[in-house]
Amino acid sequence: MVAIEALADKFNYWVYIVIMMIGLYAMVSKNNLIKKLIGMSVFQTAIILFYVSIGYKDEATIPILYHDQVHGAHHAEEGDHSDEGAHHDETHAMEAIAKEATHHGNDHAVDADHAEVDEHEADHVIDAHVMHNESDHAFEAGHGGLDIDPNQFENPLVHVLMLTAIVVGVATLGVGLAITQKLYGEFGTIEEHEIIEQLRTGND
Amino acid sequence: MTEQAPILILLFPFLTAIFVALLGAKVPAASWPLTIASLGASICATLTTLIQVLENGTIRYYVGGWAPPFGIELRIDGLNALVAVTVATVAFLGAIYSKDRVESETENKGPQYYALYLLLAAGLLGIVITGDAFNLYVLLEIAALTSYALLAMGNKRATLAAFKYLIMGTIGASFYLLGVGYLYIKTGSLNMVDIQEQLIANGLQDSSTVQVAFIMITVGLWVKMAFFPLHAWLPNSYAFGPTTSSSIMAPLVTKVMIYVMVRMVLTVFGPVYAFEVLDWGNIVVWLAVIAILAGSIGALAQKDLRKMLTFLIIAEVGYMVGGVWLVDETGMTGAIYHIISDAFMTLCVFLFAGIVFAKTGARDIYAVDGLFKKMPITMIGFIVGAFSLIGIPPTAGFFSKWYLIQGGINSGNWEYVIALLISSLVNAVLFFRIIEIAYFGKKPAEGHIHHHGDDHTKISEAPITQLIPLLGTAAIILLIGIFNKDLVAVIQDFLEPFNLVAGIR
Amino acid sequence: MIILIFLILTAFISLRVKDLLSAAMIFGVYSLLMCLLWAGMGAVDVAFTEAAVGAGVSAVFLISTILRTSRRSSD
Amino acid sequence: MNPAITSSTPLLACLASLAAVLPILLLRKSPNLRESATFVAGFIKFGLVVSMLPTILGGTQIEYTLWQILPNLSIAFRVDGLGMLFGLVASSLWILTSLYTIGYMRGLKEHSQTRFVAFFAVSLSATIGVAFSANLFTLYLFYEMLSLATYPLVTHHQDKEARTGGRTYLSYLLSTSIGFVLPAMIFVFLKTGSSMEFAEGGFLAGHVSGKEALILLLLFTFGFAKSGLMPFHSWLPAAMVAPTPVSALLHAVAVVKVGVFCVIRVFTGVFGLEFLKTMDIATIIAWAAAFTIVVSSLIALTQDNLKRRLAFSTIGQLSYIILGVALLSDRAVIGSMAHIAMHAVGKITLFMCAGAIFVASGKKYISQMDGLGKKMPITFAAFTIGSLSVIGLPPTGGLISKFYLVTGAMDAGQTALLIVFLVSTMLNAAYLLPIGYRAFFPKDPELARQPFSWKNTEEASLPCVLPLCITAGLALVLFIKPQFLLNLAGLMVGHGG
Amino acid sequence: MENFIAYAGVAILALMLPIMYRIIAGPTAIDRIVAVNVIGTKTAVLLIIIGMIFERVEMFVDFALTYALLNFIGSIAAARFLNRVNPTKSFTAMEAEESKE
Amino acid sequence: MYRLVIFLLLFGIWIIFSGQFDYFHLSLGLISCGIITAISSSFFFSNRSKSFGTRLGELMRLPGYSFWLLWQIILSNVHILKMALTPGEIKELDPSLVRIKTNLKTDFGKYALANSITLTPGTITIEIDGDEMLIHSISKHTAKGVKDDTMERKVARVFEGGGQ
Amino acid sequence: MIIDTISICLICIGIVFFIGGAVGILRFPDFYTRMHAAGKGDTCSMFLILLGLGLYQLHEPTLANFLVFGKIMFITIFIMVTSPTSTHALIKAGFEEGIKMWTRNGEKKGNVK
Amino acid sequence: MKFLGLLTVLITGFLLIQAERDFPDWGDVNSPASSYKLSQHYITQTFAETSVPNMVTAVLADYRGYDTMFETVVIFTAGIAIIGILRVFGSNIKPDHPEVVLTKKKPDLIVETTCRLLIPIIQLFALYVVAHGHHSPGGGFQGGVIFGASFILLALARDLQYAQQWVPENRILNLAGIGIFIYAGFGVASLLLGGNFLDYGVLTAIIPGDVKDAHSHSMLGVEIGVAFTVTAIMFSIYSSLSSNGHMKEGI
Repeated sequence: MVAIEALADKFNYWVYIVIMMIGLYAMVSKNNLIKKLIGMSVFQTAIILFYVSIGYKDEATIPILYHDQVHGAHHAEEGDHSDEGAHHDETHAMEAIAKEATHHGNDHAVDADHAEVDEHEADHVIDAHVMHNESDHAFEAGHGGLDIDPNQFENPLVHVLMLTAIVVGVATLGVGLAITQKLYGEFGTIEEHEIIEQLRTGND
Repeated sequence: MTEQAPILILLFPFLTAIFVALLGAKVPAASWPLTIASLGASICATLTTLIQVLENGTIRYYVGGWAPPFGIELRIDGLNALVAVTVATVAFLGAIYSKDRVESETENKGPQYYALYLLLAAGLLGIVITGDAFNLYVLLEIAALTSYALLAMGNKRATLAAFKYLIMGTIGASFYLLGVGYLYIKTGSLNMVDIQEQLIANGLQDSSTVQVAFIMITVGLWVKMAFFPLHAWLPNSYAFGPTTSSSIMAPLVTKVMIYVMVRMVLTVFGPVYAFEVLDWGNIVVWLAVIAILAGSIGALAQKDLRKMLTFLIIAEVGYMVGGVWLVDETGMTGAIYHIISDAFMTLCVFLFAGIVFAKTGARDIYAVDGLFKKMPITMIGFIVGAFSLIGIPPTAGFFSKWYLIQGGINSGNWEYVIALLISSLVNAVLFFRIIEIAYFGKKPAEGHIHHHGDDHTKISEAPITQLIPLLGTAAIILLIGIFNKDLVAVIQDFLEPFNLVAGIR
Repeated sequence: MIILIFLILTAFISLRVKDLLSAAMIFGVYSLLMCLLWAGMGAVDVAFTEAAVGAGVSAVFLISTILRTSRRSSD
Repeated sequence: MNPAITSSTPLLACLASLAAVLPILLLRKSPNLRESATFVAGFIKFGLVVSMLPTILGGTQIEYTLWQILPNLSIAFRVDGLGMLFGLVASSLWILTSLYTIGYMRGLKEHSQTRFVAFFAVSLSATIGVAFSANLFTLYLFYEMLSLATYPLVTHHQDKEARTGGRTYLSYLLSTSIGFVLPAMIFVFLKTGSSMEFAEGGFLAGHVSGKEALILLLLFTFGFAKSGLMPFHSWLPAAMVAPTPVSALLHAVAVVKVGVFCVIRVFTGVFGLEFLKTMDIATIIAWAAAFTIVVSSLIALTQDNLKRRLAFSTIGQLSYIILGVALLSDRAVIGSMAHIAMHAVGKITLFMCAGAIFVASGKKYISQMDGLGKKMPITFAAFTIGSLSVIGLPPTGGLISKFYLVTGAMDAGQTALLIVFLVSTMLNAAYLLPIGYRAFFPKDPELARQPFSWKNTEEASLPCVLPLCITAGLALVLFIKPQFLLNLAGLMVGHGG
Repeated sequence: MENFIAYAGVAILALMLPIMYRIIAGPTAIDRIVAVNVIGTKTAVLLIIIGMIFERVEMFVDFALTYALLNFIGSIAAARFLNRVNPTKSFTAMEAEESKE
Repeated sequence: MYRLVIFLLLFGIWIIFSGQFDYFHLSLGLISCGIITAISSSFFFSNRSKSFGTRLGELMRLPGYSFWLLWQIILSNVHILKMALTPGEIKELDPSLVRIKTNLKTDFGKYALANSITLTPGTITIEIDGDEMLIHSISKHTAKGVKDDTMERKVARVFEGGGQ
Repeated sequence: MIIDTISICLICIGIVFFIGGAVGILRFPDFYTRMHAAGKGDTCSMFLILLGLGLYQLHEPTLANFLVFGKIMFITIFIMVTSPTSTHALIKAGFEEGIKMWTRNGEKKGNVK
Repeated sequence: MKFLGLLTVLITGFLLIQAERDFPDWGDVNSPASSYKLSQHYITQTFAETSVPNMVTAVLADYRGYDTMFETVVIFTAGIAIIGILRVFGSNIKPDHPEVVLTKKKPDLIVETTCRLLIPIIQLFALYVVAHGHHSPGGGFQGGVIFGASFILLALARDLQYAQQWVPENRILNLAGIGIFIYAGFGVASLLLGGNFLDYGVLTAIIPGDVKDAHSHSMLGVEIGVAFTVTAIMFSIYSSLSSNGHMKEGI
């Protein structure tokens, strides 16, 4: 039972390992060059999956600020009275959350029962969604910053890293394919063992 | 502008590369001067940086103005500064050599070649100066992609080898990435120094994740540097790629990877963790011993000049990996010093191989037949490189071996010392075989029939653009040999805070 | 969970089929599922990129190469 | 510690011949100018060496540090008695050899003379460097330099034989120096942490355990394979392919003497005789040397090729020197050092004679030399004097050194080794004397009957003959006036001989 | 309602199973391509459903659109591929021959 | 003139995409639409001889056709559903190839017809070759349906200015 | 509420059609007939589901939601245009490749040219 | 080889699974990666510092802009590399390997018409993705790929020559280079204005608005640069690969 729980807890990690091993095996032992490249892509995506899994947080949303958070800030900067401003700008997303919260909670929806509109007196006043299950990590609410609970959003850093990794992956794939084509032009085959055979019997 | 020198190191080649790629389509002739100019500027920048480092200590350059854990920093201490100077210089010399060869060896793709060349240099320089673990990965991939392409421009064996390299290189880089991910999951940081601080602060010494991260990173880098059992991609690719490509890649790519390994061990994981907590130094030293012996034996078996040299690279990698894992300050000094000296040594012999190939069109070691008569200056350059690889004073190679052996004795790794000596002897055999052929000719005449003047083969001295880098390299080998004390002082200054002396193990 | 199992499945099949064209297309499905998974985990940008790259461009690249080389694979 | 002054003279003495390389290369078009450059350099060098002699004899050493190349370790020169002795021998004989070279090379119309002369000069630099080096590291540096610089000389003919010979030569020398000396040196460096400065009484005492000392001693002694100690001797006969001036220099002066010189340095400067006595490990070396002496003499007996016979003789003689040092008694050590000079003079005479014979008559084998003495009386007279010196018979300098060696062996109480000395002397006589004898008194009655007349002589050219006369003369002079040599040697063991 | 959408998503996902079977078994390459195409369009739908669940549909719509677009390009490319290769040497023909033997 | 229309059309699409109405984004939109109009406007409306009146007419008639088409699509799906869920052997399944001739002149008309045929019950266009269309039909019934020219007339009315 | 109901209905119908398509893809005898199931079932079900989802967005009739609805509709139109095209392209490719066609009266060659 | 591969894979897998037990739970908000100041700073401060709501874009183009510049370079490198490997210049066209038999390309009315209808819209959409990277997912890279895909679609629908009329080869490379120059230009501009490389804050001198706006607008500029490069290179790679380097006819 414990084992199953452990499995379920970290299923993503398990899967990433399995996929990665499939890819690795293909890279190492497939004969066909294109198969190797596909294996390589699989391998790289598995690593990306791993990274993305790191960034996941329960009950957090995508790392893009809510529309009203943004607008609230703008208003505050412009010096409007934030109470009105906030209400005025409350757009759909906010309401949807609030409304949803009155229904039964959904696993994935942001739990925003206690979303409340705070008013801060400082020169940058912002709408803040403070979660009721506020974590014990002190989050920074520096000057000029929004009061954003870090647990509300997912970790953007890993996403950034993985964007880069994907790009690198496709670049590598492209170069690999080009090399494959060149090899085919010279050997007439894309099976590695046949190429090696040709080289060995060799008219090089 | 001097405070901006760190970024300029890499901006020069990098921006020029793109410029060359664009301009090349219209004015191919402009590519080479631009390349040379930018690499020269890059050398100036590296030297400026080095001087600054020597004066003021570690430079921390915040790219984008964001303080380290948030932004990316370029962190330059004595180690990187030295390696950066080496990389820039080697690239510069290699570029000079390329001039006459590129057109004929790459099917008129000069501009593309130079663009890739500069990008490779930029990538390697970037790897050297960065202080961010992930940024390193990106630059690693730039360097790797350019290498694949530079090699694949060669003949069909090289193309196949380039493919193998692509697969292996991707595995290596991905392992590295995975290792960084494992570190990130435990520390939440990507900045090298910050990672170490977090590792210590959170007491992650026993964490299996960190252990696996360490294994992954090390193994990944081993693949990239062609450490013995993982070396399969190297010999053919360097031996059959265009000589211009292999004369920059052979010296630089593996060495920079070793630099990265040193950096990971020292700065990211910390020597205490790498050597004390994970006590597998001995295994690695044994692996290094096997690598050295295997490389040497492999080299003995080769008839192809450049292929022989590639096996030597494998042996040299063994030297350095072993040197790092000796867990001894002198050994580490030797390994780092060897990074620098080996870069130039390898460059020297590969340039020689390139010149011989250019002149004779033959690949095997008998191509050097009688070259002492025909190309005496070239041979002088080669002899310096060869002596250095053998380890004859006062060339740089002797001193690196000096420190390595000292480290080996200090730490009691006699097997390593013996392997090193055997390898030196094998090098001696290999190079004297070549020198012999160059001196005596392929079929030595019986008795006293003397060579008078040049034979029927019309081989004369190499053109000046090929001689300058060769002799320049030879001079540098001698210089860093003679002035090794100053170099070592910089390295030891760098190593001092890591406190390797104070009896780890 | 279903997606994850699908993922393993597609990865496996795309490396098993002997027709490279099929392999390329199935690889497309694989990266599509991957992208779905990431979208589900909230990594929108990553998923977006993967959608653009994995499904579209890299499949097209693979097909281009297969066109210029051979479509059969021995394993 | 002896008083010391700092002066750059040792460096200049070392560089004098190296500096000659450039003019030699530049003047390659006109042989006469080239040769004169060599001579100028040779005399400058000799002059420089001699100029230091009074200082040294006065008990003062001359020091000069060129460049600190490693932390705690520098390339430094120091001239002491032993170095002075060796330097004198080497630099003086270089002049003679140069002269001889002219005669030999031009006589045979050898090719690539410029290269030859240039590398000759480099070798001499290295030799003097070895002689004057102040520490183990500098010693090693010049040792390697010498190995490499002599390679083109050994393989000068560039034919198949030269190739094999050169291969053997270099592989022995390099492999032993890299394989044995280098690690030993690094180990010493690590153990002492010092600059490895040679010191009277050694610097190793108290730093190493007995076992380590033994290993080190073996590594050093066999590592300096130039000393020709068995089993690392076979490079020497192999190197006989070289032109004779090279063999002469190689076997008499530069290379082999560098080997034994290094061994002496190690014994006296690194370990220190006292330390070795307490450790009681030198006996192994002594027995190895004794073995070498006997075996090489026996081999020499069987050789027909003159140069090969001389080569094996050299191996044996070198082992005298090593044996003498390994005996560890003061007199024996002095004898060893003196033997460097004595043997050098004697052996170079022999080799020059061999070369002169080859130049004049083209004969290489002893069996062909019957009655040759009548055609080349001067040469063979010199040969005989050289033989006497090598054997150690009066009226030659060889007697002096042998006397010291034998008495040293008595001091050390090594009766068995004493017997080795005596037996080997007999053997020496057995393989050297018959040559001269047969030349003058051929077995073949027909040859014997030919009357001697100065008109019939077919001596080699003057540059060939003159040097060997001078060396033969030197051998005689040294019998009469050995004192300053012994003084120099005595400086090393603490009392003026 | 939210739950309903989630269930709808699960249902669509589950219905991919038979299509997946076609991908695995699909006798010819083109069968597989068709199945891939179908999965592609369904993914676009699923993406919007995920957006709904996250309450951030506006963020996911672009994404679905991209998906549909590139999926289209993929299948066109495959179709063009099949058009270009010589029918007599095509894989299907060879495969059929092989299966006969 | 056409360019302006295209520009406006694109800008409309941009507005739908964007959803941001501040000046900054609107100006970005204007620039983007300008770029696209500049480089790719020739892809739209290949036949530029038509007057705007006709175009407008086409636009007016399009919704009607679309709804009809939608209905047809749903019918076709019901058809597929019925067939797919028939237990046992599928009786109705009787594929055949049908070749028909169209009287449509314009390429776009043919295109619209072909796509409509593909979307409607049981038929898929395989090839258009001049006037002829090769159609794959899944059952007898649909094969018959394809031969009758209701759809063709509707298409013609929309895209080729009313009737044959 | 009404909008919710309508959208639920639409989604359900869409899923049912999708089931049809899926089963069709599974059961139909040859490539051409499967293409029918795929092309049509797919398009229609997607259309309906997206319509449902779009309508659900509209239960708060704000401008932003209208735009989202517009976008979803745009996707729908997009797929409605591309789907028959790709169906056509694929079936043509299959036809030209010479895939055999299943008929009631036994098999016959697909490529009738 | 197979066995060796399997062994490697198993060992690696075993290692990774070993470490996996030590991981924080999936989705745990208290895991180091989530609770460390790094990611928290990005989440809480991004908007205040750069006024970009999409944190990913902000981190991508600003905090880690250096990375992204090289990411663009990676793409550029791949493009140049593929040209270097495959491209055949001049008239010496290497024929395909004899086993590759390709039929002449036939135009297809339906596909062509659809593509004509779609391409401008796709391009517009691509630009939209680039322009709105600040507010919704997307940005230079994704937009660039989509834009490139539109050209690929054109080449697929007609043929490669036709697409090359729109984007000739040399112009592609120029476009790619210009993209990187735009990106690096922002960096160099900030160098010249006295800041560090890619320090957009100092660009207030030439970009209207306050520091935040400078960041935000520079990011847009940078994204445009990325989009240029990616567009060009994606199409370039496609044309090289599908025509075996002679750029005559593709798929």
